[in-house]
Amino acid sequence: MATARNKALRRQARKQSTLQALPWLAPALVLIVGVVIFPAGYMIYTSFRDLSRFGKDRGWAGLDNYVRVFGLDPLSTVLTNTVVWTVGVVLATVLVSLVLAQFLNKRFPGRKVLRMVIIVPWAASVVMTSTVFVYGLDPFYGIINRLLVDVGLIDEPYGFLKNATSGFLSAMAVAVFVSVPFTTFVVLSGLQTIPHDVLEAAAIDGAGKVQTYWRVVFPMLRPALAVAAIINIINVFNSLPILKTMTGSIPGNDADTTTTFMFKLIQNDRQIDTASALSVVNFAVIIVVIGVYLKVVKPMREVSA
Amino acid sequence: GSDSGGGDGENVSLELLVPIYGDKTKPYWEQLVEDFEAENSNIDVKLETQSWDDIYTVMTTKIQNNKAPDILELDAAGPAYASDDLLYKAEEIVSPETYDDIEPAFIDSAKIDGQAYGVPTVASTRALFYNKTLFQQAGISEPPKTWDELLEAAKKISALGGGVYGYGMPLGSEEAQAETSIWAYGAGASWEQDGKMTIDTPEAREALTFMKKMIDEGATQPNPGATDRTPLLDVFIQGKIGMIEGLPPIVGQINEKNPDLDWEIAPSPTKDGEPVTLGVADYFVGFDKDEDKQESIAKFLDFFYQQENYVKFNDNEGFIPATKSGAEAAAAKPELKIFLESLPDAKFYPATNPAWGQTSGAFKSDVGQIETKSVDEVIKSIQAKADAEG
Amino acid sequence: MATVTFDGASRYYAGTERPAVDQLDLEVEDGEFLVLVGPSGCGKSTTLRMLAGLEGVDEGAIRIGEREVTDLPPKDRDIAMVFQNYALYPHMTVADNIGFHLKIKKMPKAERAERVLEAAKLLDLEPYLDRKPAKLSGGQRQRVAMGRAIVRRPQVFCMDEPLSNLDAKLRVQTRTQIASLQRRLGVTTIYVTHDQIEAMTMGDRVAVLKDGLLQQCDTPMGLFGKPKNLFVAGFIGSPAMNLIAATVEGDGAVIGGQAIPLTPAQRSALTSKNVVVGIRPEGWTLKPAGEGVSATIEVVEELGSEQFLYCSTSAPQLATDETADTDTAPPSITVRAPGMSAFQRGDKVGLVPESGAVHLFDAETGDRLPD
Amino acid sequence: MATVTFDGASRYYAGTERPAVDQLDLEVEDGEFLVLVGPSGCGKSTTLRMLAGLEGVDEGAIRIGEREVTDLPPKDRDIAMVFQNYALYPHMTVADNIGFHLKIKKMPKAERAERVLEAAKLLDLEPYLDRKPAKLSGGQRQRVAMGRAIVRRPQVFCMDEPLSNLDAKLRVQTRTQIASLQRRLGVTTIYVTHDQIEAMTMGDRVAVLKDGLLQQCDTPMGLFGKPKNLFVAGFIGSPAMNLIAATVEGDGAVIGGQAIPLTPAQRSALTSKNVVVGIRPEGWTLKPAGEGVSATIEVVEELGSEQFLYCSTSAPQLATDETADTDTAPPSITVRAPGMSAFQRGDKVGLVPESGAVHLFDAETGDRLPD
Amino acid sequence: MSELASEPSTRGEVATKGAVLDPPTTIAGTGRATAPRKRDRRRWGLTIVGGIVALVFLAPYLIMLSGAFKSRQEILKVPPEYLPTDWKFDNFVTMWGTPETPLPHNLLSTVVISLCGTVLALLAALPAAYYTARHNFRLKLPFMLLVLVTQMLQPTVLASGLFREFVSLEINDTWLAMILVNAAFNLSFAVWIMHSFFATVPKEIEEAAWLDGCSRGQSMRQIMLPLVWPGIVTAIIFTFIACWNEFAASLILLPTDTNQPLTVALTRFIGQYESAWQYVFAVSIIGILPVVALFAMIEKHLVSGLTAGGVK
Ligand SMILES: Nc1ncnc2c1ncn2[C@@H]1O[C@H](COP(=O)(O)OP(=O)(O)OP(=O)(O)O)[C@@H](O)[C@H]1O
Ligand SMILES: Nc1ncnc2c1ncn2[C@@H]1O[C@H](COP(=O)(O)OP(=O)(O)OP(=O)(O)O)[C@@H](O)[C@H]1O
Ligand SMILES: [Mg+2]
Ligand SMILES: [Mg+2]
Repeated sequence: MATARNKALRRQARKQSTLQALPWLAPALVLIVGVVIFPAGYMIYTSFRDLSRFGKDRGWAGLDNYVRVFGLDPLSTVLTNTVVWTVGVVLATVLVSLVLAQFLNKRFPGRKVLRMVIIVPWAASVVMTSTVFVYGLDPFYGIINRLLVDVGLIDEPYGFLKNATSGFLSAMAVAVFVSVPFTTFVVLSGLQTIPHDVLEAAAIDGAGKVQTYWRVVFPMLRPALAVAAIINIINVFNSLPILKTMTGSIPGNDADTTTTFMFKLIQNDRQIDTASALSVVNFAVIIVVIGVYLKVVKPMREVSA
Repeated sequence: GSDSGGGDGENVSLELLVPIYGDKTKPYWEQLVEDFEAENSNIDVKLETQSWDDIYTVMTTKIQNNKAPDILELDAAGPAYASDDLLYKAEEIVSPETYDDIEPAFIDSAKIDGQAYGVPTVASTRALFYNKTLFQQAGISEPPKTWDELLEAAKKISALGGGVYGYGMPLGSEEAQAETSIWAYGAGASWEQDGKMTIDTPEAREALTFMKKMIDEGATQPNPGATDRTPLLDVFIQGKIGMIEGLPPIVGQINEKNPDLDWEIAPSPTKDGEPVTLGVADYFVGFDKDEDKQESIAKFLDFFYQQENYVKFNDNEGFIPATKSGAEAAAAKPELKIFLESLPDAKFYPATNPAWGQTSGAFKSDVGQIETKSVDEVIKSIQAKADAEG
Repeated sequence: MATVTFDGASRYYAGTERPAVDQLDLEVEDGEFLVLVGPSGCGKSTTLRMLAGLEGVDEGAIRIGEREVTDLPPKDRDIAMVFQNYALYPHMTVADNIGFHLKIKKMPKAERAERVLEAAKLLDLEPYLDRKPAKLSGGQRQRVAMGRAIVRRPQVFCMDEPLSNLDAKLRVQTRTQIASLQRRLGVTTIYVTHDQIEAMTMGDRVAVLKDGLLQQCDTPMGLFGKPKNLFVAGFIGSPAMNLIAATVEGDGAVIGGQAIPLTPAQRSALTSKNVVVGIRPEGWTLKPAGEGVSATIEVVEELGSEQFLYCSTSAPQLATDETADTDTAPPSITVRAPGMSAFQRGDKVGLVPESGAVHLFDAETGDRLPD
Repeated sequence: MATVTFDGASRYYAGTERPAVDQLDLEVEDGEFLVLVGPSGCGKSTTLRMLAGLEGVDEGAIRIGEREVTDLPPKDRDIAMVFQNYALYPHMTVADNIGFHLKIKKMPKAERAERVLEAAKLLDLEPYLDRKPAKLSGGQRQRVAMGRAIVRRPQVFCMDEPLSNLDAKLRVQTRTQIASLQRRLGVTTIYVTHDQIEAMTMGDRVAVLKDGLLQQCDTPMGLFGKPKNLFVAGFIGSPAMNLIAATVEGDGAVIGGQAIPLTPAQRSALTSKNVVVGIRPEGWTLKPAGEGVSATIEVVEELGSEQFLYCSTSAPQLATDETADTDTAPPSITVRAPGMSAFQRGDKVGLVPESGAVHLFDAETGDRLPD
Repeated sequence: MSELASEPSTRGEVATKGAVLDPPTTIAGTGRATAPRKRDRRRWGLTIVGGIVALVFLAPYLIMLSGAFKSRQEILKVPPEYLPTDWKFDNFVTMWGTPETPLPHNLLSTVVISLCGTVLALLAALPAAYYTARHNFRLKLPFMLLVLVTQMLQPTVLASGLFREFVSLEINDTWLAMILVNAAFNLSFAVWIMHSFFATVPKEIEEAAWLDGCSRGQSMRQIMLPLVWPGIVTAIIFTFIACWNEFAASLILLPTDTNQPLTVALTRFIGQYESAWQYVFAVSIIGILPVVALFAMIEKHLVSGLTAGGVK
């Protein structure tokens, strides 16, 4: 009887609090619904329309666009690339950031300056950063290429961005390069919220640096890290500028992710409607990816709860 | 909206969207608009400029949302909007005098079913730029006229070593269709027949095969498949490339960036020396949005085509004028000589075919693959994309 | 296991002028149970933290056994500590909190679980093993902190008020268990407490700290029976010893008309005519009014098992620093009476110090006069 | 100021089966000082938090004065609370912590500073007013938490073990000050403590909680003298009452060969032949061996002012839950003796219950038998 | 450097304020002359490592910087020079007057849009982040996911729909439009970041504030905000940078050149056959500087063991 009473009470309490939540969530909801939901709906709508090459709406298309998307030859290559791209970049970013944040959290002369330096790749627009890399990696007038030759790492300038494999890898490196600052700072500020006394307790319990890190610091960093990872997954998955500038001139789709592929569908193939369908598919894929991630990592589970 | 439109006293607003050729483009249009508005107080011209990179994206959005500009300058993709019934006819947006002044060849190049929809603004043809210093070093006396001569000369220059390459072949996505067309036209190919895109033809195969041979035999710069045109031209300007297909504005660039370069222009080499080259023109089109702005549009375009304004525009951008009067003025300039001469032999893209856009895209994204794949495979995939439903 | 030696160890916190622990010299025997007491803020926790390596030693040295540990990191000192503020791992369950050290030491899982369960049983924590600390009550959290220490077999136990949030019953029970565990393992233990009973019953010796300075370190009975100075006298024992100002007249010190004889040794040790007479609440015999120091009962505090009478007399207690500010009546004398006695507010009684229950201190220096 | 009424108030925490507070009915008079005691985890803090509005009330209602506050947000209840874990504002100085409420209430700065200083003096916190909590000792932090409450003039004070980390002397002093402050302001107060002395001396009434259920709420003496059931009997008083299982034979209950007479009312209230006899440590008279229950002293705990003798007898105490698991000898009987007595381990004595010191309980239900 | 100078005065503080993983060990404050010196040497070692890290992160921007000072002739020289032979300092001057784009307007545009967008995003995100961190309600997870989902959409793809929407609302081609877009696009990250920080503040501290008579708003302002400041600063920087560099939507929604932000203005330097790289680089540098300056201003708030000593 007690449990039945209990349940009924709890249900009632919960319903109440959802209503109570509304005023707190309202501003965010208004913005989201007002600015994102409409165009998103429009994107989905477009994916069911038949558009001319120039964008003129010629009526209902049913599932034609989707059929076409799944009939695209390079789709499997592109999907594989997308997975490699997202997983590779995010993992590398997180790893580098963890190390870097740890380093930046130490006290040493010049730390403040270093922190400011590290923010630069974040502050610079991604397009510009990749443009500089394109410029620097050019086999003819690229300064990075010259530097590599001058220090003897390579014998002659190499066309890093001239073939799919090395171009894709270079783009991944740049993607890591531009994602690291943000991730580092999230981790860094996460580190600040870890109570010092718990670290003392770990020291007393005989944990060395490494053990303290993995067993105490890291788990307590998890909420911050999980958020940083989510943001990175989404950003990296959706990242257009890096690949567009760096591998855009490489023929074929060997260096394309779904995002750049979609872009090429619009730009080169003038298939606006197919591209819309692809972007809906793209959206579905990222939702699945994030869903899996949430399921596995459970970032909403707070440390102390 | 007003019904009578354009008439004096009625206020009309015109949206003008133009791409940026170089650093003089925007100031030119701003000045022109100002001058025009001073003369036509009732017409308000809203100028929007976009980079060539972005203008297609912007246009797509505008069309999708029925917000096309009133006047648009674009490459041959401009007149193609007519296939969606969006445009005024060419003779509706300029006065008859202006229309008559335009080289018929250019007008013809953008006709759909015999009807012109775009008024050409500038034109260009391609010609072979070559580095005389490198030619000397490699012991070449004459610029090549045929493919075989080209191959031989290029190989000689490449053999000089030291980061110097014989022929610059940009097959990266920036403008692969241009380089391919020059070669294919040089073998007598044609991209369109009876409204259908014809990519997979024996002539085109021959051209692609020879291009591949150039690559394979080291006559070109490395990785032509992923090399874009603009950066490669810069390399030529820096004296590291023996020969490259270029167009009129390059002349000005060379003078500005590396005046010391010892260079010369020759007609594009072809398979067996027949003179033919690629011609390209950009166009003004007017969008028919049932708003009766036609008269105002015509007023503006007429103003643009006034000799003084028009010549200045061409001088700025370094192109060949598309009007008869303009051509006369241009003939005075020696650096345009070769281009003007090749004009009669110029062959244009089949740009008004609705499928050209995607075909050109297919060239951009696929043709560079001849570096690694077989010509057969590449050409078939391009043909397939060209045939895709729009 | 090991002795612990503080050798003139001092600790300055940033931004404070006085050291929190001032040249502490203290030797704790191997296997000894040392209780550390002192007023709030006197440096008890700091002392433990210095020993554990959590605070730097600004001066002097600390040794565990033969080994100088002054600059050793905490993890190499093999000290188990119960933190005053618990410092639980918020992301771990109770079981993981308790078993963390064993995990670090790579103890096999089964054995670990067993040890954790054992500790949890000892502390009544079994039902909570799977909870995270945030879902525990205050006392339960404290017990987890305790459990984290007692699963270990360290060289030294440091316990900082480990039972302060437990109810009396559980506290007695846990106190007994800690004592027996400590005796069984023979681990040198330093134990901070504010509980007089704990201090008196658990420790082999008790060290009294004040303002970072060690006042006295002795067996509980030594401390209780022969406090070395006024501070220790007033601090040890609850309710506190009555400290009554007196002047020396002839051979004795006079309080409320009653003379308390002084020995020649005491007299010669005096630096002035002023002495302080200390008598604990249980050091008085209650007589009918007229005998001894005449007193009026002001407050009766009934604890059931005993009563405390707060009496106003003509020989009021020494005003201590803390009460000096409040403009209330001079502090009354506390007298213990049997529980449920019939004393009432306003009753007049006579107070006679029991023989042997009198402590004498020099009023100037605060030092105890020789017996 | 206001009465406080719990009207069948319950609280369930998510993920637990049993309520932490179960249908609590309790009425606190206007200006009353109610002490809440109970074993760790019994729901004391939860009760305070419900009253303060920090935990939802899943069932029942809470009223302050005439006003139902069950759904009122905390800030509108005008309650000052000392949190068990202090909950200081880490980014504010001690002065700001203490004065925060006054600031919120827009009290002029000068007046605020004065009130803060007053509270700080009361709590010996003056030297620390400019420090942040992180730089304070445990006891100092607790005093800040206390200070935050006592600067206020609220309708209700809720204090959750506010003195647990203070030394005995300061605790007595603060306890007295709280009591006098409370009396002066007449603020209804609910006070959680684990300290028996605090419970017995401070409260007008004491409420005993166990597993979320109210066991008894009475004056300290009522609770001590007439515990309503075995739990209360064992919980109140330290050391705890000796609870000895006995069987009814004839008119009396027999322990260790000694018969304790039962009244007819008691006999008729019995549900079985088994009773429990409760005698507090101070309820025994120590006689030479031979008289009364014969006992052997196992442990002597000397507190200076008194002694506790743990004696093994033929009438061992009831094994309580906590000790049931440990396979030690059956729990011994605790007897109080005067401090510094000469008892030694191994001495044989006789224990005779004092008249009037015997409590009788039904062994089945645990309820007290009528007197 | 100034950090180092202030070091000796902070006696034992090093121990409590040290890095998270620095062993909270025997860092003596006074007395022992040797210890600090040993430590100093180690810290200078870190500085060297830091220098290398800094170089790696700066490398592309050094290229950019060097390029920004090069002349038109030199910037595409083959082979390239590391540094300009002819330093064109006036690139930074002339670019403001370049005919291609009204840079002062664009800079203003970027500043206004970024500032307002950041403020708006934060204002909307704060209550949501706070509430979701503190309360459990049935629609919490769905809400958090909805917020996240909005971020999974490509701005490029959404631009078209936004264009349609804003045209019909008649706020197309206004700063307001871009402020709304930026706020909405960055809202979710701000919510998620701040949510994770709010969750780390012990709830009792806030409860104490309520009992002290704070309304929710007051306790938010006076207690919560100071305590989660590092998280808020992270969110501010993140949002601000994202707004600052937004391109895809601005391109479509802001056709008028004086309304456009720097990112779009930059494309004006990219012509059909040649680009003014020296200007592109110079403008990019100008674009980076304010962000770095902003960061320098609020960086110190990222570091602070704020919640220490609050609860036991
Ligand atoms: N947030 C929570 N979630 C689930 N259970 C809880 C939570 N907080 C407390 N409890 C449980 O509720 C019970 C009552 O807790 P409460 O804090 O009221 O105990 P208490 O009487 O104050 O104990 P103590 O004296 O140890 O502080 C305990 O068993 C505890 O484990
Ligand atoms: N981090 C710190 N910075 C500055 N002073 C401190 C710091 N920690 C403690 N102190 C001060 O040092 C003195 C000793 O503190 P300590 O914690 O050792 O006291 P304690 O004896 O444990 O007191 P309590 O019984 O109240 O816990 C106190 O006056 C305290 O204010
Ligand atoms: Mg302490
Ligand atoms: Mg509690």
